[in-house]
Amino acid sequence: MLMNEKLQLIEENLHRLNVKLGDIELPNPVMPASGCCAFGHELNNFYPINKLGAIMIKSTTDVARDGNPNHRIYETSNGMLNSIGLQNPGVDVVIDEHITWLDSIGANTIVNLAGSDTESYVNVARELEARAKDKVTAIELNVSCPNVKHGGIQFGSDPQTLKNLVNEITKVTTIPVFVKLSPNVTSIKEMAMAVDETDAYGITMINTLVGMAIDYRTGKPIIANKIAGYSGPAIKPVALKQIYEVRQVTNKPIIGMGGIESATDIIEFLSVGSDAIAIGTANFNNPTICIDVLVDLLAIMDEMGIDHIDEFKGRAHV
Amino acid sequence: MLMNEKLQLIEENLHRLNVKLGDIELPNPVMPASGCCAFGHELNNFYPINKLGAIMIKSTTDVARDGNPNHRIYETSNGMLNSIGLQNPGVDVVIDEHITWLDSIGANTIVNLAGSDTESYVNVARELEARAKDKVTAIELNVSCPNVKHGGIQFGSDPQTLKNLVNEITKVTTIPVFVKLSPNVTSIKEMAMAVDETDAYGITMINTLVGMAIDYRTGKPIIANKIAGYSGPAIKPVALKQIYEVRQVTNKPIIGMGGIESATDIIEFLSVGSDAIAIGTANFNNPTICIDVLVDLLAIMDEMGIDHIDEFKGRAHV
Amino acid sequence: MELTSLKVIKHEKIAAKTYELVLQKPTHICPQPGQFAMVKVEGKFLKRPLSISNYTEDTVTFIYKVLGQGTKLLSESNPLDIEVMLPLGTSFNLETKHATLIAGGVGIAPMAALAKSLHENGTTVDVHLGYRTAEEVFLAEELKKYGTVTIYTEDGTAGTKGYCLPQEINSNSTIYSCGPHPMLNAVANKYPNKGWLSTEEYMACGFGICAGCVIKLKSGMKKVCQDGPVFAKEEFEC
Amino acid sequence: MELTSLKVIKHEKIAAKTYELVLQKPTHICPQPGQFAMVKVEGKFLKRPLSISNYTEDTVTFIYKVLGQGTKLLSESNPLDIEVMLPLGTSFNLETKHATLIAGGVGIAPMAALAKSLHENGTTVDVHLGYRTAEEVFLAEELKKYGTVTIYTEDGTAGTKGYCLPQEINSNSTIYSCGPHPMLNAVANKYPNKGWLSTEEYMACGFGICAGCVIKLKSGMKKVCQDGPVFAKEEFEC
Ligand SMILES: Cc1cc2nc3c(=O)[nH]c(=O)nc-3n(C[C@H](O)[C@H](O)[C@H](O)COP(=O)(O)OP(=O)(O)OC[C@H]3O[C@@H](n4cnc5c(N)ncnc54)[C@H](O)[C@@H]3O)c2cc1C
Ligand SMILES: Cc1cc2nc3c(=O)[nH]c(=O)nc-3n(C[C@H](O)[C@H](O)[C@H](O)COP(=O)(O)OP(=O)(O)OC[C@H]3O[C@@H](n4cnc5c(N)ncnc54)[C@H](O)[C@@H]3O)c2cc1C
Ligand SMILES: Cc1cc2nc3c(=O)[nH]c(=O)nc-3n(C[C@H](O)[C@H](O)[C@H](O)COP(=O)(O)O)c2cc1C
Ligand SMILES: Cc1cc2nc3c(=O)[nH]c(=O)nc-3n(C[C@H](O)[C@H](O)[C@H](O)COP(=O)(O)O)c2cc1C
Ligand code: FES
Ligand code: FES
Repeated sequence: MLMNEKLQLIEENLHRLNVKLGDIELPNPVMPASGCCAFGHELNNFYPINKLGAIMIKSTTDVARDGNPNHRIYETSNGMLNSIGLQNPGVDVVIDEHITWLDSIGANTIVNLAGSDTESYVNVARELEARAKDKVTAIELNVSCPNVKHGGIQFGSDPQTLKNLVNEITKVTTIPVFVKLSPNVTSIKEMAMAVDETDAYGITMINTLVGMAIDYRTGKPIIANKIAGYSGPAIKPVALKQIYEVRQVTNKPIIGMGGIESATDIIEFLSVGSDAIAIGTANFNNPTICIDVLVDLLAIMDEMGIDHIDEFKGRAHV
Repeated sequence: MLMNEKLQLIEENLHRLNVKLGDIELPNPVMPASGCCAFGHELNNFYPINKLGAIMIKSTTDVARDGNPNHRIYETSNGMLNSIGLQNPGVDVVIDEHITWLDSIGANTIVNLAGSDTESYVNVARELEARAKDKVTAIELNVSCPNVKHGGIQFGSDPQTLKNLVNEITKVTTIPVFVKLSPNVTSIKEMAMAVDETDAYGITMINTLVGMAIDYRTGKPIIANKIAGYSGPAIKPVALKQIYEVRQVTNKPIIGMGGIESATDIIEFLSVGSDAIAIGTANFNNPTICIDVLVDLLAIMDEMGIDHIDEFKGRAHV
Repeated sequence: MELTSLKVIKHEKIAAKTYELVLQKPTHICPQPGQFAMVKVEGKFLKRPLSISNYTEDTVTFIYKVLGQGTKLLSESNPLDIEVMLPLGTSFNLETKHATLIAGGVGIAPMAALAKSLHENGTTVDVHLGYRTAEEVFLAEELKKYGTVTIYTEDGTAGTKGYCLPQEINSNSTIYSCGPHPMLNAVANKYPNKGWLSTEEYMACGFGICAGCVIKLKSGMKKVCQDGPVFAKEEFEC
Repeated sequence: MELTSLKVIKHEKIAAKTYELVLQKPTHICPQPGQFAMVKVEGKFLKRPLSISNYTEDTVTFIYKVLGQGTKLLSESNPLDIEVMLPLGTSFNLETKHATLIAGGVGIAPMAALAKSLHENGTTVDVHLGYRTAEEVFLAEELKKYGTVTIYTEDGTAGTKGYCLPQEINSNSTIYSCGPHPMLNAVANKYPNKGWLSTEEYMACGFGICAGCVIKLKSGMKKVCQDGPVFAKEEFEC
């Protein structure tokens, strides 16, 4: 099936795929996950990214970051490790070069926001509010990026710290804020309940697990940062379980992710309580995965006699 | 290579494979993990299990347990989910029928001990102390079995609770106690430090991650218990990372496990700080895996010019 | 019981969604009717349990239906060798003068070796086979060599319309049944006869070490792979 | 740049641990010397980056060395089709009258298309090839068609003993180099000439979306898959 045929099929079935996250309306539930689509330019060479539900761009910080030394990535059995280290050109460049372009082509942009202290987070939010609020669909607060030394993880691993950070952000921006939960906690429910008590608009989950790879010959870690984020199909069972639990404690919209590779994966994520889904690692092996799974999803819906994807939502809980 | 040839090769190279866990001496570093070898009778049909480093028998509770309804297991990409629910005949039968037999054939037996409250744990330890202390190499305290409703997990997820439990156990038995850590915590280091402050003899890790599988057609969880333990190659990166971190905070012996399938996996686990290793899920696909990896390990040692496995230990930390 | 890689002699479709897989086996491996094997499917983590449908001195035959990903992968592949662990589990007790075989769907597979063996022992054999629809019919012709064969289809496209539950059974006939759980329960409770039922459960190891396949029967928790798959009929009666 | 499944025309060993893989390609895919592809290896999660060693109107050739699990798997398999993403990355700038090619190990692979193209442009080509040992020598004969070829081996079993670093180079010759990082750094700093170096890094996507392949060069952090693999020589000078 040619790409334009795929796009047309999706176009004709948007009434079966459209998603409402509170007041936010998306044409379909699929978006590439942050850090797995850069700022969209590359994927746009394969298909028009304004056809996506949305695009979650790379974590953006107040000032430019070089990120970590290499090796930054490594393969595992059915997944991968990464320790990129939040490399990004800083919020100003992101707005001028990327968000402006994404807006001009009509893409729904979700800006992933990262920092190493509350202030640096707030700076980015302020900047977005001041210069890009009409160009941005939502903010995704990365409180869990596990691969930055002295940073990230602690915000997402203590309920009170998390709550404080979210409150500081929602104070300075009118852009809907989604909090991206880290799976590497004792109780994901506690974290979700903390977010539920804030003005956060919704939740995205899960970020990467944390793992390590060793070169058996030298006995040394392969990733320069030693410890890295673990993603891909291998983490899917963990993602499904945590979204299932979080859905039990909040009614806020959830954008689910973690190892999604296929249309049946999407149905599983909707079943445990996701309202929309994101695809990360799978983009690396197939640049058109986000379009391909929508085509497959429609085929399965026809076969199962499902009119609208909403019929899949939350079935694991009834 | 025939089994008896494999066994002979191992026999001739025990001086390169032998392990000292404090005062506990094992002929080699490989043992089948708890719940993945029942009580040893089945594996003993494939090879003499007294040739193993040791055998970690199924979790034992004070009274017999039926365990969970089915489905109890399901496949994932490169791993599996299980929710057996600590099915076991109770400590008395375990001693009379299994430990006694294991002792009679000269196997090094590590008894995995489980319970739902401190008392039920202590009862098993008392019983073992009273009736089997000379027949048991060590106790493995399962404080983390994530697949038993209202039980298991909380002991291993709070440092103080964990410490209290361990102290109660070490009070009533002279058998060396290994504490089996759960990976499903915010800080594995905190848990290891808590154990380090007790009279526990050592640490075994990791127990299963927690995951879920959904039937996309019905949208319902496939495992009867809904939530299940996640094991196999998919969890290896997490195990390596957590053992690496725990080795930084304790000098107690560590028996490492989590997705081990090959001799190179064993070398990786030794490199991050394990003193011996256990193989769980891989026994299901290959009943002789514990012997096969020893043969492969010797071949790699020859190729690398390694005299003794101790040379692999802790290389990731230097 | 051993884990070994066997040469594929034949692998072909024999009915709708249904495939026959014949492997060459060493003569020292001697299965009994009702036993099963764990069959490796390349690309899948766990092996798949499949009944040994039939066997000769140097072959073993499986008949499988495409149900999910693993059986689909297997049906689409043409491996030269397949890793299998076999023979596993309990077998049917053959001591009886008169046998009534009641099998449905893929539960029909093990009836081949069973009917043959009973027939060789001089037992009178009546076979009742249930299918969803006509194009899924398999083994029916071959089984006529060993006794009477009655076919049932849910949609009536072949034989008697309805479920595979004969009206009455010779009171001193021994029942041998294999099929989905609801069918086994129906068989267990509809007829007073003694008999042997073969059941299914998800399996990780197939030889007793994981406790994944345990089901609750009258006499307690049983491992389908080790205490079963063939159990005495009473175990299912309520 | 596209992801496509190409027919395998040839897949054979051409030197110790070294294999040649020739795929049939549609004519609309037009690689340039120095570009690479991401090659799928069945059973491995990520694709493997391999330089396009050579190409014709309707074929593309890779030469790979067995290094780890993926290349081992590939060398042991005989697929009919292979999924590849290509062409990827930057190519060598061919504008020069005199070219000195310095390549080591698998870095020699892309020299085939490069030498050919330079030769066709009327450029004078001197090729210096470094191998570990004689039995790993490949492409040397073919490259003689395009210019002078000097061989180096670390153990002296063929050509000059030692590393592949020519004593001196014609001052107005452009350097083209591909090989391990240490070699590139040596080349970058030993000769004053301008030139183009092709480098390596672990890759997940191969087309710029993961930032996994980024290395620090003089002008900053660069994606090897997108800003490279071919960079201007100054970028490596210190
Ligand atoms: C003792 C025994 C004998 C069997 N004999 C036959 C036979 O002769 N012919 C035949 O076609 N089928 C037989 N089955 C059923 C067969 O094992 C399943 O159809 C098969 O495992 C489905 O695998 P899948 O990958 O296609 O399905 P998936 O749903 O993709 O499999 C996912 C997981 O669930 C397990 N699973 C799914 N359904 C079943 C099931 N019904 N029983 C056991 N495990 C299941 C799979 O083994 C796998 O581990 C038998 C099962 C058992 C326990
Ligand atoms: C742009 C580019 C062009 C290349 N061209 C060639 C070529 O023409 N011929 C050739 O033989 N090799 C080439 N390489 C190197 C080749 O990619 C590696 O040898 C190969 O990926 C090793 O895979 P493996 O599975 O055998 O090793 P493993 O160590 O098992 O691989 C594990 C992971 O590490 C990655 N990896 C390991 N070593 C390297 C490496 N040196 N470079 C990049 N990734 C690595 C693998 O891709 C994989 O993701 C090239 C690399 C790059 C970046
Ligand atoms: C290479 C790579 C880079 C990533 N970078 C980010 C990031 O910058 N910010 C973030 O919040 N998540 C980041 N992630 C996490 C993904 O957005 C996603 O949450 C995770 O990978 C799970 O989804 P997946 O299994 O589909 O990849 C990154 C993941 C990968 C693989
Ligand atoms: C089927 C199954 C049953 C298990 N039962 C137990 C148990 O009873 N007690 C326990 O401490 N761990 C149990 N485990 C966990 C294993 O001992 C081991 O810690 C874990 O599976 C990781 O190792 P692996 O990836 O090699 O299987 C079980 C694992 C599996 C797969
Ligand atoms: S399948 Fe493992 S015990 Fe039955
Ligand atoms: S490999 Fe993904 S950006 Fe280069």
